[in-house]
Amino acid sequence: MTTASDSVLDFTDVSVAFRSDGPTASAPAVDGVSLSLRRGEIFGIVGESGSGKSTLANTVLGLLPSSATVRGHVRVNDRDVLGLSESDLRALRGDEVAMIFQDASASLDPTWPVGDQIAETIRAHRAIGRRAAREQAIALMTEVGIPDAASRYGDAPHRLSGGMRQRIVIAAALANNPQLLIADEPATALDVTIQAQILQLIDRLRRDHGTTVLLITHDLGVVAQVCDRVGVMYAGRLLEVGTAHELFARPTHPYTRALLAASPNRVARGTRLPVVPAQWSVESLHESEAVAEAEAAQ
Amino acid sequence: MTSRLGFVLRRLALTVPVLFVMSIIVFLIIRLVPGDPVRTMLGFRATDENVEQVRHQLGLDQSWLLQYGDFIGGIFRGDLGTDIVSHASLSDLLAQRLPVTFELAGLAMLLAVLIGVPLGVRAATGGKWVKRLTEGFVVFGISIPDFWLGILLVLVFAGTLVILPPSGYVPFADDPAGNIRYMILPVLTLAIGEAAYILRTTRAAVTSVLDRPFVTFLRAKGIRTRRIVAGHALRNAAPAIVTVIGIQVGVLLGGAIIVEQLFALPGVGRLVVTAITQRNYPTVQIGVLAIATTFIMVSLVTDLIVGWLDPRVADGAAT
Amino acid sequence: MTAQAPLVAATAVSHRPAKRRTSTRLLISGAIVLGVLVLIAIAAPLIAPHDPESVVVDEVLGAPSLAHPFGSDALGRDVLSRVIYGLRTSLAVSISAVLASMIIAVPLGLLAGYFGRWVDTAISRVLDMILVLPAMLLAITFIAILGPGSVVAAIAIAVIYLPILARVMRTSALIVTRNDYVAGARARGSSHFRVLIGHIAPNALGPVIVQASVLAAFALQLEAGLSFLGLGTQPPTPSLGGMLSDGRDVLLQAPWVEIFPGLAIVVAVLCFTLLGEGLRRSFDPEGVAE
Amino acid sequence: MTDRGNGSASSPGNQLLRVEGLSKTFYTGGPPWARRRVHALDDVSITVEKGQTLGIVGESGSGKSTLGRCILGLTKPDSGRVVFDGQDIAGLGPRALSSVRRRVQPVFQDPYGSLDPRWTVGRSVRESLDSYRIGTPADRDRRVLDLFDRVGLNPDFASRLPGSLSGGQRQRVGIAAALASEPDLIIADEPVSALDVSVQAQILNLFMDLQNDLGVASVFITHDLGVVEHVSDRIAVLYHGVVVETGDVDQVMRRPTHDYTRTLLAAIPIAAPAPTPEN
Repeated sequence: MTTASDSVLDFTDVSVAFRSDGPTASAPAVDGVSLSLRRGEIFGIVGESGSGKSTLANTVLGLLPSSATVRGHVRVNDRDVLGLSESDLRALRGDEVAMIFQDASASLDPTWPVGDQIAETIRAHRAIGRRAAREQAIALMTEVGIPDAASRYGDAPHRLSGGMRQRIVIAAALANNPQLLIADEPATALDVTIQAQILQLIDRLRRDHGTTVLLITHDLGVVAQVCDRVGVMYAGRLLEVGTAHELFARPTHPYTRALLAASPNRVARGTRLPVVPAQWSVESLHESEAVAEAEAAQ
Repeated sequence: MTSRLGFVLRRLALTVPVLFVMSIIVFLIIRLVPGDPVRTMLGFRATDENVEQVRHQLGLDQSWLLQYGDFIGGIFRGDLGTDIVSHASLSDLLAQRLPVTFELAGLAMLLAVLIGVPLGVRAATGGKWVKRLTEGFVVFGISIPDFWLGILLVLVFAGTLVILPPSGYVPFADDPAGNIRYMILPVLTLAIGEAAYILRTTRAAVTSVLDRPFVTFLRAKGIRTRRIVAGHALRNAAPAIVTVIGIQVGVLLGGAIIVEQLFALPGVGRLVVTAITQRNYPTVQIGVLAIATTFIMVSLVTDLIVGWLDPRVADGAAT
Repeated sequence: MTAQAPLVAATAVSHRPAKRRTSTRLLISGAIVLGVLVLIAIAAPLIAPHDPESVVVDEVLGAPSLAHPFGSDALGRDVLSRVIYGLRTSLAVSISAVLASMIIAVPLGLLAGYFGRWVDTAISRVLDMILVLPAMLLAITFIAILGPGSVVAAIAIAVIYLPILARVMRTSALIVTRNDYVAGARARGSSHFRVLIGHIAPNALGPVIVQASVLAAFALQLEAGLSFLGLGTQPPTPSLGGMLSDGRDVLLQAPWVEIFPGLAIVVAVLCFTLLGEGLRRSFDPEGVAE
Repeated sequence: MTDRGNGSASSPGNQLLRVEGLSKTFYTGGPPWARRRVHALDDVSITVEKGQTLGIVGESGSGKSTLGRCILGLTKPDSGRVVFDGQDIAGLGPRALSSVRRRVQPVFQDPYGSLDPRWTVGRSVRESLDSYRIGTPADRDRRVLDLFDRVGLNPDFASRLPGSLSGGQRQRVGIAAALASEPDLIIADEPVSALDVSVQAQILNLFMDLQNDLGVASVFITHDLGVVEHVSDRIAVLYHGVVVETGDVDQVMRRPTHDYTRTLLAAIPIAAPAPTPEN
């Protein structure tokens, strides 16, 4: 196991269960996950919907709803965040650890100028004046590739394209040069061409600032192209961890193999796609969940 | 900036047809009376000559178009016609009575907003007890008919405690202290129900903003809860709140009609009610026109505020 | 357990909040009390202990007693009986007004929401004209024309609620029409009529029902207000609004004459409000009703 | 297995659908004074052979869904013609249009919006049988159960509401509903985009089976090049309402002629790492 000092984020036997008001206690969303991220690497967690990958990511900044109970330890730079008070947690968010979400246009306040939404993050953690924060925000906007940043500073989000808005979100997240960036499906809502640019941007910023990145996605292709190491999650459990190369060349777990085989662009055209075995397929997971919900609703 | 100016000009221009349509409705309503309004007005004194003479005097014998021309022409010339019963000029009557209704409705809405909005925000962000208490106030505030509340207030403060006058009015200019004493109960009567409604609207609007994804991102950026509520939640909820306040002014003007009756306040509402019972149509017509115009102007102001608050509306890119 | 700030957004994992339980409780309690009230109203002649009109001289302004639980009014009439009959009138006027309004507003709203374009603009512009006048003012002007009375009050309230119900129906129909299953139904050969009746109406009626119960609550207050002004239900028919007006004259000597009719209105309005809130969560998830 | 890959010359004989010069302009929402014109389709022409799958690939805003809706007759184009089996659908009377409509059926993207939540899934599948009055009620029930089998669903699901089915199962019901009136052409708009990879694979297999067993032609609309390559015989690339490239799947995917197609292909994250880990 890596020594604690050079690992930025450590999950130790983390479990998350949601208190459901239905008759049956729902299965834990995250079930005993242990994982540690090395400083400066991009670690990808890939899994289908309902695999618990987002829930796990949300434990780091304490963004889970009150109905969630979290067990185990989540250490950021050797400090367990699970026990932190609300004010300590707030100080951590956006400074030491930053997080960005899937739908960029939904991550920005529609009534605030985009530049201010970056400056706001800076001033939340740095005691600097409005003007200095504005300068830094404009510099950040330029760094993430927004053309003519100074004049776009005052624009409302709806005046920018999807790709540009995601760049603003990334600039806002990296405003205080965090050590860890958690990106939950950062480019899924964008078109393929723009998605590639955003992923390259995240990779460049990681190398320039030495930021460790935890990338959450359901897209095997994205993980293959960008990540150093990859973890596969299914039904709350971390099934397999390996370098991107190992995982794609010699997947050890049957679910990973099935998942890789099922993705269209890896299989010869026209042949039937091998189907993920029933007990592994998300269908069975979904069905039991959907049926349980339907019975409760009857 | 130009798109905002454009928005303001266009919204102003839109008000003209609305006022025009309203004036036609008010004009037609009186004329659609089944039977002869003049005969019902004169009641037992109605002889054929009398009826004919009054019809001519009011110009009711002309074609409707001409009558409407006089009606609108009169408004622009400031001559709103005369009250048949008291023969007073309607312009003077309105000049005396409109300020009373404005003071009543205005103070009531101001108080309702001052109570409703802050409590609404606390209800949206507070703990279980704050939510329970505010919900109780909302359910009762909405369920109690405002004029019955007024009567109870009179029973307590004027009847039993005898610290406030049960009714009556004196203009602010003549006796500010006296005016306040007269206005406390009527304003409270209207404000409590209104505050409940605005509290519920604010709570719903702020809660819906706090559920939106960008608030999660704000929290992930370490922005303090207080700043999220003040800087972001209120700013995004404001258009919805202001719109409802605009609509509620209409309800308030309706409520003012009864409260003026209850507290014997010489407002336009009471003028219209008495005019109706007297079948005094010119006064009913002008009174209704005055109240409706106020309502339309207030809606215009609230729309402009909403346009100014939410850049997307002005850009026409509102999703 | 990590300390959770109250401001929390639900994460990807969906779990039904406790709201489902409170909404059913609201719904049931509102429905039960309303049912009791309607029963009382219908069975008024059987339940009312005394004839609401009978003047009993030596019981003028009698305090609440076993014989007269709500006391007697200035003419010695039993307040409880008058409240029961008054409730009957108020409920009749309010519910009939809202139902009459729905009969016209629902089809108009459906057509406007489903067909859109000029159909929507035409219907909406016409109905919006009614919104130009504040509700109470419109009701009063109506009564000025057609003369006072509970039937005219019901008609006035129905006309006032037409644009409100139509707009909720239109918005709800608009949302439902955007679903793919509507385009699918058309592609699968269903005529506009079959789509409207089979798909749009069942899915779009929820918010309108919620709005109707909220409006019924307002209708009770509006009817009481009109009767209070002497413009609604005319004596000798007992009306809660009328009783509030009579009660004012004897407010200090006999406050019960004023208090009990008022409480009756509050309870009736509360039922509809609770019913509306209870229906809202299951029938109107998107919050289309106002 | 019908032969695939060779772009059989589109002789008029087996040409099922021909779209010529289709254009459509929308106005953005908002108040009249701020509306902007958006060119959804600009002189689009495509053809589909009987029993063949034409993949239409394009990013969001490329107009691909509008094209699908125009073919289905759900949206009226500003100009251009949609000719189905030799008949221009614009000029048809109600009876003729209905018979054409019966032979062109849609499959939608969102499994949660494509089925009426208040109708049992069996009744949704039966809808076209009822409205086109196909066979006796007893025939229709049998046909519905047979369709459930064909799309790999347990027939006793027919009495369930969509709410109690998973995304993949609902998509199968959508396909069964489309097959009910025995169509010659299916217009599938992003049918697998809302599904997880494992479920996606099952539905793609189902599409390929249908084409092989029933000889149903389909227009398969998607933004996912991996998916489109997998199911299509021919591909049309749509960019801002303009068809920038059309051709057989191998030609478009291996030897693209248009720059946009090339950038699109380069952007796909292939689920295999670059040869050297640290390129």
